[in-house]
Amino acid sequence: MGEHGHHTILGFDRYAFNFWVLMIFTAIEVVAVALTFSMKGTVSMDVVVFILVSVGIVKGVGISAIFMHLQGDPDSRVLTATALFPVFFIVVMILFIGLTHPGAADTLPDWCRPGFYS
Amino acid sequence: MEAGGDVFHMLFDEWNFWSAIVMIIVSVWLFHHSLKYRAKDGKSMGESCDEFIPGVFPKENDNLKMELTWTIVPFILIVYLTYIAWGPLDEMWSADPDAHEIGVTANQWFWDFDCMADDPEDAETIGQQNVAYNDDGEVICEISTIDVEGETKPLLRVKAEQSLAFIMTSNDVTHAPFFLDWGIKEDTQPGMETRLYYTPSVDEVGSSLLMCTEYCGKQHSTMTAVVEVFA
Amino acid sequence: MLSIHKNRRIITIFGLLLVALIFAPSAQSYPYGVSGVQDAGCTCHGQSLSPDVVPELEGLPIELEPGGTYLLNISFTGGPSGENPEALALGGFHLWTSAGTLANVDEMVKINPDGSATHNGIDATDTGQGNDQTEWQVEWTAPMDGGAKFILHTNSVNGDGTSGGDYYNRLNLEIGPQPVEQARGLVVLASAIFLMASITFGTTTWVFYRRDPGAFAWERFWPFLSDYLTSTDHKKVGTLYMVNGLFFLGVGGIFALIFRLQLASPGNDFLTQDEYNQFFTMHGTTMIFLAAMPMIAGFANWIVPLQIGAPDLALPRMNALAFWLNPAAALLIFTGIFSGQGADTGWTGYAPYVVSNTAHSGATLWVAGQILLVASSTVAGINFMTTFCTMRAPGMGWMQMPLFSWSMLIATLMLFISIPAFGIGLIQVLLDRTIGTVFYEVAAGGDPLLWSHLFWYFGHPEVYVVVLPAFGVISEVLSTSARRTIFGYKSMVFALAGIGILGFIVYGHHMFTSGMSPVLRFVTMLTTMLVAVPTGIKVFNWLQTMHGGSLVYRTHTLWALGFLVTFTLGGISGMYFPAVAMDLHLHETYFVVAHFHYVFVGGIIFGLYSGIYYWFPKATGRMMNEKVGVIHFITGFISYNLVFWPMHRLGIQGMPRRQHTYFITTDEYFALPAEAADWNMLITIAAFMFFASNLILVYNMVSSGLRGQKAPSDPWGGWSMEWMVSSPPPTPSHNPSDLPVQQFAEIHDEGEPGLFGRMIEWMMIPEESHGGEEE
Amino acid sequence: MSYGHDDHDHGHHHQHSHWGPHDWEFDYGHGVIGGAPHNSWAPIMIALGSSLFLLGFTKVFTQSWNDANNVWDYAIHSSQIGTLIVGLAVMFAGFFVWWRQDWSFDGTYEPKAIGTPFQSIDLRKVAIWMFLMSEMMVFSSLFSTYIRYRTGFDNCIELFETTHAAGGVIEPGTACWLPASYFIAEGGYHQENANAVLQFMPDTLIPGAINTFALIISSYTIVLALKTAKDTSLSDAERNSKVGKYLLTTLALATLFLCFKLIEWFVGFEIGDHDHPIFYAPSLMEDHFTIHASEYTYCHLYDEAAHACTPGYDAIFDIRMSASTFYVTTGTHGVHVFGGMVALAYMVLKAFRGGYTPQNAVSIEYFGLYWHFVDLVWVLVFPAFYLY
Repeated sequence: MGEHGHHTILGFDRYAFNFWVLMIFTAIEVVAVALTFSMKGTVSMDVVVFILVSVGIVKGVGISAIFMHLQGDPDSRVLTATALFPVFFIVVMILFIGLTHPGAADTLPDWCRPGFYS
Repeated sequence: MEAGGDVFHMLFDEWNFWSAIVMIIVSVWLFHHSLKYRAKDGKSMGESCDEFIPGVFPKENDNLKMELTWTIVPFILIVYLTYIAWGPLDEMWSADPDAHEIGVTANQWFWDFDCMADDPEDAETIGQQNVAYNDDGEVICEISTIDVEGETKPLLRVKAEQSLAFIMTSNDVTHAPFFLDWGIKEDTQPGMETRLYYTPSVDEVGSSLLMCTEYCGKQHSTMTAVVEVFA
Repeated sequence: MLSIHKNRRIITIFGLLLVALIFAPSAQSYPYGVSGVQDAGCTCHGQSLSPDVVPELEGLPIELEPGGTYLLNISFTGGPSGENPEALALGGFHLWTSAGTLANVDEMVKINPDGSATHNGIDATDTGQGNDQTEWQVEWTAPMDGGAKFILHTNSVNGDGTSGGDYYNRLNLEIGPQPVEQARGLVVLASAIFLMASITFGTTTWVFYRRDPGAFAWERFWPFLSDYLTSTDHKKVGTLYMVNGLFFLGVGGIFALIFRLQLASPGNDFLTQDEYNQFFTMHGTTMIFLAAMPMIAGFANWIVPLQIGAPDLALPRMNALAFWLNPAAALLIFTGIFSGQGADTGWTGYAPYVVSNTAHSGATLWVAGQILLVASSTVAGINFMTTFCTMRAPGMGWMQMPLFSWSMLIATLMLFISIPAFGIGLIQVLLDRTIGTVFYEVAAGGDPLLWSHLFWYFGHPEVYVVVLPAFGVISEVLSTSARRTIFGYKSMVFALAGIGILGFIVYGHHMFTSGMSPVLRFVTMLTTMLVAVPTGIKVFNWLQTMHGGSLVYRTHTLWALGFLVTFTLGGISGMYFPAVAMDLHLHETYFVVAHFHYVFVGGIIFGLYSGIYYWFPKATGRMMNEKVGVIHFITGFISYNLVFWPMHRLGIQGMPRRQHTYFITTDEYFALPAEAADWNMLITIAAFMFFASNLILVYNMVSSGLRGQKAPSDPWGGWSMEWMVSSPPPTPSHNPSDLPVQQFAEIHDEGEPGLFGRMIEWMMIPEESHGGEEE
Repeated sequence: MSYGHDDHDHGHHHQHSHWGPHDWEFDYGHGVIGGAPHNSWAPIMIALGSSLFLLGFTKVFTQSWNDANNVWDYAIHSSQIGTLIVGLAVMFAGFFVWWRQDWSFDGTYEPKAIGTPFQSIDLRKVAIWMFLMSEMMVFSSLFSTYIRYRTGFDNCIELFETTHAAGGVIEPGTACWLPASYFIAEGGYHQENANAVLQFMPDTLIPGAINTFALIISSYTIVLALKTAKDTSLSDAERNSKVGKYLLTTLALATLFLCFKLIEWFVGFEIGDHDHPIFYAPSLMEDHFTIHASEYTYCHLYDEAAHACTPGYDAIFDIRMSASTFYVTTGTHGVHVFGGMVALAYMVLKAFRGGYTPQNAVSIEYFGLYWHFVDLVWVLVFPAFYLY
């Protein structure tokens, strides 16, 4: 796919650019977590979780869009559709299996009960 | 005595009625079409048959109005049935605060009931004998043994009109007590507590066999007990 | 032709493997099993039985008094015991009795969980622990009725702390009236499966012989066989799948017949509880995974490339790999069944029983076998999805694909998305049972509901995967027999897609009583109610297809109409479960068994039989015998309904499923009404009739395959592309250099695509020009 | 039982060797070349091999029930390794046959999609994407298990703090969740003697970080291998060697990843002498973070001087669940990396033999898609298991 034209981002070669983005973000991730644990108690875990999640999403989009040719190729649109197809089933699985551990909810919320309306 | 509680029979009759209607419609439609549109001599083509040529996608044969009707009408029936089925959920799943709690512990291949007497000194804990009283001294729950086909099995006697809350757990694998006459069952999961709320009515007086209805190994079928409702 | 030079290399490879296998120490076979060692049950130290060890059992009366207790002295003389003065142990014993109960009088004897008695020596070097003496005492209470059989093993030990140089002997004793010797369930099963295997092999050889008897020679048999073993042609792999599927349908049927004998009357003891548990587990696993899915894969392999105008499947060798993983998995799933230790966990294999010590040891390999089936389904899924997406004939757009191919597409998609969840659940159970992870170990906080969720996330889409191809067959058969296009092609496709999506969010209805979180019970109750609507649309469309047509009555038409009746009944009885209040009564009763047999057998098996009669001429070039077919339909339909309709009634009366016996009402307690015993007897008899009626199909396939009259390329006047090629189709099915182009009976000009159409267009059609916009 | 006449002697007319050419180049005569069946022993060998392997696996790890204290005795019966080795041998022989038949494929007949919407996309690229969809479901099942258990359990550290603060006594053996990040990101209780150059980061986190960087670099080298394979301006010899070298670096990085992971699990890193090491990252086994750790002594406050846990600040927890989910999820990812390594070994051989011309470069892209997916999974697994 030696296409011309759009294989550079901000002037750099898109793969090299993506590579360095990934390296830098991984370093951020590791350093953030290491700092949090070594300075116990100063940074709350939610900040770390937020960093991890956002960095994870950026790296994920980077890899799939550029490295896996899901963007900028003639066939990338239909392959993106194929790649995103299982997302519905993954969301159902995470909701139905991941977030319903036994202690999670042991009674039906009131608005689900017929008594609530009569 | 009859298997299944009144809630079950109310819903069951409703479902039977609508199932009969749907089945009649389908059967009449099926037999009428399969007999009326029979090929007389096996070769003749009916007036509105389609000419099939291999490799040629045939003419369209659909009618939007009909297809919409047999999408919407069953949907309405389903919504109606869901509404009816939604009714009993309330009393099935709501904890009645002053219900008397009965502990049900399932083990590999025997049941272990516990009347959880309100104040301990009332409960004579001699062997299996375990009794609980309500405020005005009447016995509301009593455990003893009974002989089922040559083996001694636990007998749980509960008082009619007394609202009960079964607190169920298991010591090893999943089991499930099936109260045949009341038409209810719930799994006893190890490491978890599941609950069943029921108030036996007066006309459910009598004793019925309690069977294990979640596969639990070798003697799954002989893991029985007897539940007796007394006036 | 495989030259001898290559033959030798293959023979050496397999010879080497066999030798390696022999040297690899084989699994220690458990004492009880087909060989009848069950009664003795002692893995004595010494390997060799020697006559000079004389075991004795005194204290048994001449005249047995029912219920009496007797003090028995067990002793032995002879053998190496006692010769070496500073012996660590002198001997041991194992006493098993067929009736009554053994009890120990001193701590020199211990009673095992299965009721037999042994010396209390923990291990050989233990002194003063019951294995450093040569006589023991044990108390036996006689049963209330009938006599008893004793088997005593005594072991004379030279006390050197090792198991070498010890000898044992065995003594059989009988007292009182002996029950008539029954054929043991396992022996019946072993002979039945051996019979099935020899019939299949015999038929294959006979078919090879009958093809051209003149040229019959054993050397040509190996090339004929090896052509199938190594074939990657979608037609040959399809035939392999069908043979595999029908064989295991027979084996699954045999399991059912044997435990139906057990359930024929209450309190029956033809099968022990262990054997019954193994048989219903193996019946479920075999029927779904080794019979129904391979038969559907057989149809898919045969018909899909022909229907969509492809020369073969996208990845031919992956196709063969997907097939061969099935028999490889069957090997593992069935291990242990003959040693009496097969999996006894139910086909759903609920945790924590499947990882508990009370489950049989065969369950580990049963789980490992199913992991291979997951691999096979994933590989097949990749293959078929690629074929559907990329290899449709030119001009055949998505909305021009025949409905059987559409149903296979949605079925493969559902299977392919849901089966990894099952695979991960199985791997977790396999690791729990082998290396000791604790996914389902309750003591370590393992959650049994996780297995139910993972299993049924796969389980419910799985039952749709199995039934959708039958829908596809019925759409094809009814449309061709009634000589009318299928009514509402577009709504049929959208109904299939609807089932595909809804199938994933309804699985909670299997777990209404399992303590799952109530929110999920409520959500899945609503979605399960909804799932009936798309299936209803399909049934009404089938019925309307026959309107104005001229129905040609062939066997496949009869089976299709039979399907419409039984599947509709099954679908309606299924609607009783979403109402949670009713499900609390009906769950795990025979009403559930009745429902899914109406949908499985009445739906899938009838649909596949209709498909066999419909496509047999295309696959083999021979017409099937219609008269034998009608007999098969009539006997099959009647006996099928006799077997499964009464189960509804038993279910409402509360007969639990998966139970070795059932209880009839007595005056102390209310249980099943007396009529339940008669219904069960009827079900057993009808089950034997239904099994016999299926053999008519086997006869019909084998005989008309060889002597049926020649079949034209389009015997029934169908329109889809498989009727364009000759029957049997050439290899490759459609010539890759000039693939058939899809024609259209009426060209309806597609207007300007609406918003939805434009979005699909934007996504689906690759942009031609490369100068795409700069990002 | 196909009853058609035994179609013409199934010999291959001009086929030069039994092992090739590739499936899709089957000559039906009179110039028609196309994809068609071509008998191969590979499928049946791989299937039987995997069946024997699983039989062997269960025999090696047969466990026995210990009646006395009601627990499984896990044992490794190494004497039973025979069937497992035979199974692996047969499976590998099957793969060998499979690739031997693919060896001579030079891209002349790369099948393209016919029907919309995948018009003219390489057919095997669609196959790889279907495979990745299935893999997505595999890893989302593992993640669902992880999320379900992690939200279901209470964290050991918080449990200790709350009960300790309330003066309660923790009953030994309570099941709670001690995340792997306690051992890796926090360096466990003996964090003080880890005098890493970076001071703020415990030594134990460094191998994990290096692994992540290794995978990202290997993703990049695969992309470069693909670019050079497609680069028509290079001479054949030069291109073969460059593509070969890039693939070799990817293989090396993948091996590094697996070695670091296994060392991190079982062996541990130690540079310098034992009592004051320059770099000391004990293995997870050494820290007793194992799937059998039902009695893990957790030490909340480590008394450096006495080289022991300050009395009253330790408790006995059952942390087997966090260990099980950690080892199985990272193990499954490890198996996928190993699978990639096996395929890479084949591709390196083929690259140096000149197999990847610009016309056949697309098969590197297929492997690249799989490899980037494995890297993408690590992008999610690494923070979830190592850092949080």
